[in-house]
Amino acid sequence: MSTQPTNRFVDTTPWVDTPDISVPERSDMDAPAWRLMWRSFRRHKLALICGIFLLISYLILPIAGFIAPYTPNERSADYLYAPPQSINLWHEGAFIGPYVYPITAEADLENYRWTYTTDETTPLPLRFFCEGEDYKLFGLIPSDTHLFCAPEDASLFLWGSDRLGRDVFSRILYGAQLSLTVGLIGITVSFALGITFGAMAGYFGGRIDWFLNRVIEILRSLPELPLWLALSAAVPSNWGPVAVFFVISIILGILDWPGLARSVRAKFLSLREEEYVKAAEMMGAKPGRVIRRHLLPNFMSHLIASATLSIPAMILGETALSYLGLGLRAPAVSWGVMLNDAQNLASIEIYWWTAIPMLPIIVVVLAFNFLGDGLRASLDPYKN
Amino acid sequence: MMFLRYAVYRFFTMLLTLLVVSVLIFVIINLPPGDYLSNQIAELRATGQAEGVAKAEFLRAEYALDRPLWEQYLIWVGFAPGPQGFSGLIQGDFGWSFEFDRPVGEIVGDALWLTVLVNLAAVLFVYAVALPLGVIAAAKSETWADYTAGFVGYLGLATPNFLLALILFYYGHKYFDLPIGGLMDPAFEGAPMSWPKVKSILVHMIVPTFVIGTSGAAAMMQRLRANMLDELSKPYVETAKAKGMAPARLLAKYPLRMAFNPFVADIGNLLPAMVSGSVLVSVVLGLQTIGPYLLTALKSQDQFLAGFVLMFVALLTLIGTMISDMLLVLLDPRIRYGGRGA
Amino acid sequence: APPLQETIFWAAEVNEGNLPPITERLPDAPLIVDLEAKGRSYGTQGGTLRTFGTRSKDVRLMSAYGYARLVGYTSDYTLSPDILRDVEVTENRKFTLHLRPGHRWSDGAAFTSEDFRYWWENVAQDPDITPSGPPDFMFVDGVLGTVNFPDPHTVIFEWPTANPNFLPLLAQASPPFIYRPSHYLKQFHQKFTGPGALHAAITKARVKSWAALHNKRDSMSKFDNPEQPTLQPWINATTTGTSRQLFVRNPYYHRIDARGVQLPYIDVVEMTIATGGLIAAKVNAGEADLQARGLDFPDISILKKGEADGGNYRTLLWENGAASQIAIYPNLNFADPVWQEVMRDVRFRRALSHGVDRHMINRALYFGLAQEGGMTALPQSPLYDPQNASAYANYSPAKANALLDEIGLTERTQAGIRKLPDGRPMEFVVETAGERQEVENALAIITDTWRELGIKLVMRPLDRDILRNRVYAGLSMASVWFGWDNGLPTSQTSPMYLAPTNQEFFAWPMWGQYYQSKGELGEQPQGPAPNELLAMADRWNHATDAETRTTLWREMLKIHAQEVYAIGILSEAPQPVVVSKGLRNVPEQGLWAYDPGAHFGVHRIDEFYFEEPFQQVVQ
Amino acid sequence: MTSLLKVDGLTIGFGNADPVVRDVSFSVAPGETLALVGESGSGKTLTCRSILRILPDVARIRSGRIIFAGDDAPVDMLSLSEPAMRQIRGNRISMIFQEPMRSLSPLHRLGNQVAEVLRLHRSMGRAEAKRTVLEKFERVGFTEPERVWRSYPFEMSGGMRQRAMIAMAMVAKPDLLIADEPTTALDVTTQAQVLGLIKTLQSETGMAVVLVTHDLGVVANMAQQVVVMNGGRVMESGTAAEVLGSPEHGYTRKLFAAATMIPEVAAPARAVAHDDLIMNLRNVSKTFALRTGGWRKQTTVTACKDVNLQVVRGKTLAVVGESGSGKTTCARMALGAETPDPGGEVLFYREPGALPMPVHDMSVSQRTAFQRQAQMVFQDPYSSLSPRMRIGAALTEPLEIHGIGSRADRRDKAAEMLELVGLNPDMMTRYPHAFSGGQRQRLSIARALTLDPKLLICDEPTSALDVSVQEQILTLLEDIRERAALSYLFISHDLAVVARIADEVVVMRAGVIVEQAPPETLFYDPRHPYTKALIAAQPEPDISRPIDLELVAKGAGAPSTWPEMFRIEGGIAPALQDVGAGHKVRCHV
Ligand SMILES: Nc1ncnc2c1ncn2[C@@H]1O[C@H](COP(=O)(O)OP(=O)(O)OP(=O)(O)O)[C@@H](O)[C@H]1O
Ligand SMILES: Nc1ncnc2c1ncn2[C@@H]1O[C@H](COP(=O)(O)OP(=O)(O)OP(=O)(O)O)[C@@H](O)[C@H]1O
Ligand SMILES: [Mg+2]
Ligand SMILES: [Mg+2]
Repeated sequence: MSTQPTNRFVDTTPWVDTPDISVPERSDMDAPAWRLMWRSFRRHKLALICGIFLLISYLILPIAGFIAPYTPNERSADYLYAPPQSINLWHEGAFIGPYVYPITAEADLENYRWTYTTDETTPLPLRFFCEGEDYKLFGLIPSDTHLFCAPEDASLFLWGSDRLGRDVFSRILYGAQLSLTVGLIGITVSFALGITFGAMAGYFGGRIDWFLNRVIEILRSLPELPLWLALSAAVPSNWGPVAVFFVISIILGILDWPGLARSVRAKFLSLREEEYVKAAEMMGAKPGRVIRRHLLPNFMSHLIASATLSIPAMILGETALSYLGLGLRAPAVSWGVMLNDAQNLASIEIYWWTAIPMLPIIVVVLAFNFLGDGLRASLDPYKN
Repeated sequence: MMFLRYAVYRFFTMLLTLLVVSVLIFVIINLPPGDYLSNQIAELRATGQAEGVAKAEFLRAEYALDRPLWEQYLIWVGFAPGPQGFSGLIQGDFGWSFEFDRPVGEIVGDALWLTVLVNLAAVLFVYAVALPLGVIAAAKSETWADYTAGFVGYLGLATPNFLLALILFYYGHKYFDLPIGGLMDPAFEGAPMSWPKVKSILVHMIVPTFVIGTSGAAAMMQRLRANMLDELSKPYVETAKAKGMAPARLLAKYPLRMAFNPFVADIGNLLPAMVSGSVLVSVVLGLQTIGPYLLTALKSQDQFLAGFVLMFVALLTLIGTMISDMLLVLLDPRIRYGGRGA
Repeated sequence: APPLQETIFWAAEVNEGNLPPITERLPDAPLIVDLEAKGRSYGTQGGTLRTFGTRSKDVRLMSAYGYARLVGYTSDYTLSPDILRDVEVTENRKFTLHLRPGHRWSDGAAFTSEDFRYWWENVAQDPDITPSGPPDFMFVDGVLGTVNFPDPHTVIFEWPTANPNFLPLLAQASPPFIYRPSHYLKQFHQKFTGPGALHAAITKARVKSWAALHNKRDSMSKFDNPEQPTLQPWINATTTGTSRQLFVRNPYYHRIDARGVQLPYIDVVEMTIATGGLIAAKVNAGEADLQARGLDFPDISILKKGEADGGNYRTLLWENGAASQIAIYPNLNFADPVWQEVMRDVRFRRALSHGVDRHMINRALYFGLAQEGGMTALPQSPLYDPQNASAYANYSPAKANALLDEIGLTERTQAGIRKLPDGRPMEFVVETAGERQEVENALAIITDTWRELGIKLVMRPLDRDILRNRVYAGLSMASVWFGWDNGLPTSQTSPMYLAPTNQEFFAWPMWGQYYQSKGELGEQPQGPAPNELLAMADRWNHATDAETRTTLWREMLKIHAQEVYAIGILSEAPQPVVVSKGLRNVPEQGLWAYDPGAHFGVHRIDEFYFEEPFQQVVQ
Repeated sequence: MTSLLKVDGLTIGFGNADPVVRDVSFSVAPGETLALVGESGSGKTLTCRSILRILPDVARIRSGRIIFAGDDAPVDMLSLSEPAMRQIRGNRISMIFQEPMRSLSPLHRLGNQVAEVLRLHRSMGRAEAKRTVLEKFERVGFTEPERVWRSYPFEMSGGMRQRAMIAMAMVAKPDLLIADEPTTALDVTTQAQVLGLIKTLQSETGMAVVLVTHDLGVVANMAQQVVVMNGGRVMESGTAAEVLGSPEHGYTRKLFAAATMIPEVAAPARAVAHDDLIMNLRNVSKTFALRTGGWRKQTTVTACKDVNLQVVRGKTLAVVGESGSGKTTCARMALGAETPDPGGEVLFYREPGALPMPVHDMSVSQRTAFQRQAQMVFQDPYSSLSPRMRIGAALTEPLEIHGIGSRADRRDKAAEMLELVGLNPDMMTRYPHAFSGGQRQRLSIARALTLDPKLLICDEPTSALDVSVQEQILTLLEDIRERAALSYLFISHDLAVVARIADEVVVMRAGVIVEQAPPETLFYDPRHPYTKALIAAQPEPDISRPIDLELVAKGAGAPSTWPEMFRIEGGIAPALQDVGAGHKVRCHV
């Protein structure tokens, strides 16, 4: 290095005139898109945790019966509205493994409630891999082994019991089977339709746009309420609640797409004027490809957020419908059904644990949210 | 000029659509077998009340319910003369409610503006809450502000409306002396507008606005956040930054406007969606909006009442879409509604 | 008679001369209530009673709550004259009604036999107002009764044969009003008013004919026309369309207490229409002074909690007067022939009844406070027979299974569900109005126990109106409703509701229609028992002596118990009645029933009073 | 002289990778111009951006200081608080971004965006701001400032957007102007005008300028100080006279050696035979309707009028001309991205002697075939790359669309193309925004070449490249032309480049062709006043032969002031006359 007078500076490190094109890292170049995405997704710890949590949640669904100590409609007549019981490990300073204290109910006819007294002198250890009520593993294999059960002659209500003495915890586990699955179909239908039609309207514009827009307008102007009323009278009586709900969630999906379609359309109307869309078209890309590879990725954030937002709607959609006699109902168990039962003052003020199903809903919804956000962030080119 | 032409064109399209919608609504209402009066007649016959039957038959003729469906439709809309000459929707005669035994116009009069009021309040609430929070959540993404906003939003979303209302009513009454249910103190009903009445309405609207608005607010906030995040790293934002703009102003002027595109597309539907979405909420919260009327009317096949309310919501929807289509062009000058390559 | 005291509420009006003084307002012989004799206390006038209704039509409840009837039930359910000074009954077929001279409508016009005549001649027999002719109750065995008006204070109803239903009818919660304020209604009657004036009124009311106008203005039972004079203790003082209705005391009301204070004690009743779901919350917040409507057993705990938290009310627990709190009605007119056949088999219904664990339901839903048993008369009724209540009502899956096997429903699906004769699995669909959580809970329990019988219960909540229509049309297989409204029959109560005479009994809607429409609609009842019920009801109508009637009643109840048309689960569930702490004379124990009883009617709200009415008003 | 800005030991890196800017130091004094020249991708833009602290999110300044002599005391820009920073940005230091098309908000009118600076920092009223801005617009060469004020960026040509950007940066009269390749999209006369404006401002307000440019001619004409960068490091720096006069570093020498110049031509060339055409634009015109807000009357702009262009198979037709004269529009019409007004026609000949195919009226299969054979390098490479598509995917996309090769083949081809244009194949997993301006331009070229087209339309393909890389690319293009008989429609402002590559040159002005000839002919004997002005305005990389900016900036002046023979009056232009040997001039005879 030499600095000459008048600020002259000339770099003195040896300089070779070779274009700096080093040997490419083949592995990186060959990595398929999903691997690259996964790599950047991995960096979002919260999203990763949420993803794993959700994965586990879904994996648990088929074996919910095994994990739940009770079956969903198993009633314990002696324990109505039992408050949550805690599982302890140490009794009087000594470790004796997980155990509960027995509780006994008493009708308090002064206040018209069940009051429970806990016998803190006799710890009753939980049983593991024990026999209980029958259930079906994976919905197929009959079994009666539960991961853990209440001690003999005692109860085990981790999150309390409801009006009929059913275990809230077990019901939440079983409820997840419906709440986390059936509604997804509706979302899928609505997203598929919304994106397809919205993309068509937005990308092609002109007459297709005009036509699809009229369809959207008309669909949206048409009232849903009479439809539900008609449906609630028309559904064959002997259809199971799940079947009804299944159909409804599909109908919901079919009715729900216009909103998304309009957003997609509006965004595409603007995006299609972008230069890179022109460029792709001039390379001969067909509309389907332009939409999939160029337009949709630029609207992905919105779509992911929308999908996340439909999760609570999917879980709770039935609560509104149950006012019209269309929601899920006993003996089917879902979180919505449980919350429906909790929609009274007593559940808020006295038997607060019957409103616990809100908890898993919020947790799941937040998990989906963070997962979605992680996904969004890992698709964000500027963050890579 | 182009815009004006487009507006005019769009308005006529809307009228056309409205016509189609009116046909469909009429068909849907008449889809369940029977109508209010024939149900009533059957019921009266069954219970041996011949006196009512005559009265009901009289009403049937009076309201042309004995004519073929298409004729009924024309009369209802006002394209064809009914027994009393032209008196349909376009002539401003909304028909008669059999269930309430009063003219439809009279029944929905108050309810209509209360409906619009409540839902407008909810829409304002949505915007007032979602807009700043969404922008902040994006600008400060992955900080506690973002997480808190998201959490609160999802809390509102994940609570069933009625449960939320009940909780708010109960504790709102207990700790803040908020009224339970209704949209104004019953003492003010039918009373002329006065300051105490306005105050009463405002106080009563707190919980409903919140209940109806929360889900919308959360949804909008999260979507806005996502769209904003997409825009924040775009070069034009850097340019604006290089100009030395303050962050708030910068966000509002540039990326927000870009991110707003999907919302403008749906802006028109916000109000009608809330109106029809809040029907059940209104019923359970005891709001004096058209919601409860609609439900009753539909259940009892009180067709003129149901038809009018549904047409009203449809009109809101159509006007909304029209406005949103026009706003879209104003928002993004690049947008042309023409076809490919045209 | 005690010296009369001027009503404070109206004192100013009286002083200004707008209203005559109390002495001129009361009938010559007012009805004097000896409260002490009734075990109640004397009160002071004043105060506003706040209560809630659940639908806008509930205004009509005020005519039930007020319960001023020509003859009415006393609190022990015997009939006694009320508006009437006296009734003479001759051979159960001639009824001489004696009015109280000097009795006035709430607008001060005299209440005389003219008002009966107006009803009989210008309403009941006017072809425009009642095109179908005089109402059914005026016919006995097809013969129309006669009505005479010998003097202004006497009206005579007469039939050739006995009409035992006549007086109980007048005492109903919603009675046929056989008198009308003629001076008021005449202005809407074409016979009395010129076409010009009438036409103006018609257009103003936006109706199409004078008869429609008359019908609209004449709302004795709807109670929604503030202009129409009434005899009830409170007058409607608000126009329709608002959710808060005010009712102010009737200055001409005919009852006074033994101290000369005109009843009702309470000046104003304020009924607010609120949605059912919010009433518990509102009551809990202390917004009602007297409330039972819209409250249900599950609300008790929260009400009690509110009370313990310093709420200014007490929660009384009355008994429900319906024959059954929850009853399942297998629809014998169900459109599916196979099912119909099965359900018409009494053994099937008995099996279903045996398959219900009533004790469990009682304990789970009612703290064991309700009475378990089938649907029959309640213990307070003289016709109560414990055997009827317990018939086929004990939980016995063994018996039930035996009965089902006996029918021949022995084949089962893999899941252990019995098959119908045509091979379909027995999925027993029970439709509910979806309004009461107890019903759903009870059905959840029944689902479990019926599964042991090999019957799969499918519950289907619908809307109340939809449910009704489906039942009437024979589309629903079975439904859940309350039991008979009247769980407290006496031998004088008409047993018509036990016979297939009404579609509202969800077990035989079509047979009921058949009777109601005189054979035009529905189906003729089939099988010996239903027809026997019809015959017995008919015999009761013609019986004159109490003994025959009692026997008939017992017989009919027995048939019901044996045939198990409705599977009653339990009865007499506690009904919460919330009473403001300052409100007096509300019975601690009572029966909550609409008919007979008119809810609070028989308990006479006009005798309730506020301990400190003025404090209450300020609050 | 105290320095206004002092950059000291600046090192910038992305993530954990090696730094891309290493130990860069320089300083600028008020009123002085410092030219930053160097290899494409050597970190010039990053250095500039770091001064204003608007680096990409993922970029980290690892070390160094940037001292700006504030009003009272010098401040360290890297540790300044945000509010204080805002007071400097746009106010005391402003920046012209390298890619003006992306850097303007697409939803706001230009007037609004430019005037905003004044309203922010000069707290000017609406009317005054507008007046100032319109005046500035005129200074940067807009003939219709009012129209520009109302226009949206997408309605402007590349050069016009760049000029708007320049106006935006200068309107507030900052103390320091950072100009990142401010004149790449401008024709030489307009460039002279802009450079003149900068100089004027410098002498008026003592504004200092950091000028990033590839054009050594511009450096020679503008700079007092020169910094040469390569591979993220400063190779050489010093006064312009020293560096230009006696380059010491190897890289600097190489760079200067690669500088192209308009050759001295001795004799006109022969006419190019127009018998085997590949593309023929016949009488195409294009009129755009402008977005007018609200109720105002519709206005239209004629981008080009009655243009005839013939591209001979295997030859290069170059188009030069004034910024905004309709070059891009013509190119886009040629490929069907824009429809010409009725009356015009674009024909494509697949093979010698084949029937012409009308580009705007093709069947689906014809279109696919056409799109495979005709490719375009867009003027604005950044916008033409999907921001959410990795470069690997973007490069393989054309092959994928036409179903060529297996996945691996395509990837190999993409890697090969990258190497050809001098980029590292391991950049394939990057997104477009993570490249430098010149790199993106090369990506665009690489993408266009992947399909081995027959016709390539290049819209200023080398404007963002330093001379040595430009040299490399031009060689590549020539190679391919030779090898694969590729034909070019080549739009450029750089007459030297045109002189080198073109077989025939078309000069456009105000939407019409004013002169057309083989390059030698044109440079030997320019007839049209505008052509003459252009040639005169070409700066030379020789500090001893500065051009008179003021004079050349006048260009040929307004068409109405041209000699009688060429005058365009009332929108009526004379016809294009053949003056012999394939030399056409628009003039009256
Ligand atoms: N976001 C980013 N992520 C990773 N690398 C980047 C990013 N942005 C720029 N680079 C790299 O940093 C280097 C310097 O870029 P810079 O834009 O400063 O170059 P430049 O000197 O301005 O080149 P040009 O003349 O081509 O514009 C380039 O090699 C580029 O690939
Ligand atoms: N979409 C459009 N809408 C309206 N006007 C347009 C549009 N595109 C281009 N123009 C106008 O057409 C004229 C020619 O633009 P064009 O882009 O062809 O110029 P150019 O010769 O490529 O200029 P440059 O060298 O600056 O890129 C300009 O005046 C421009 O404002
Ligand atoms: Mg650069
Ligand atoms: Mg251009």
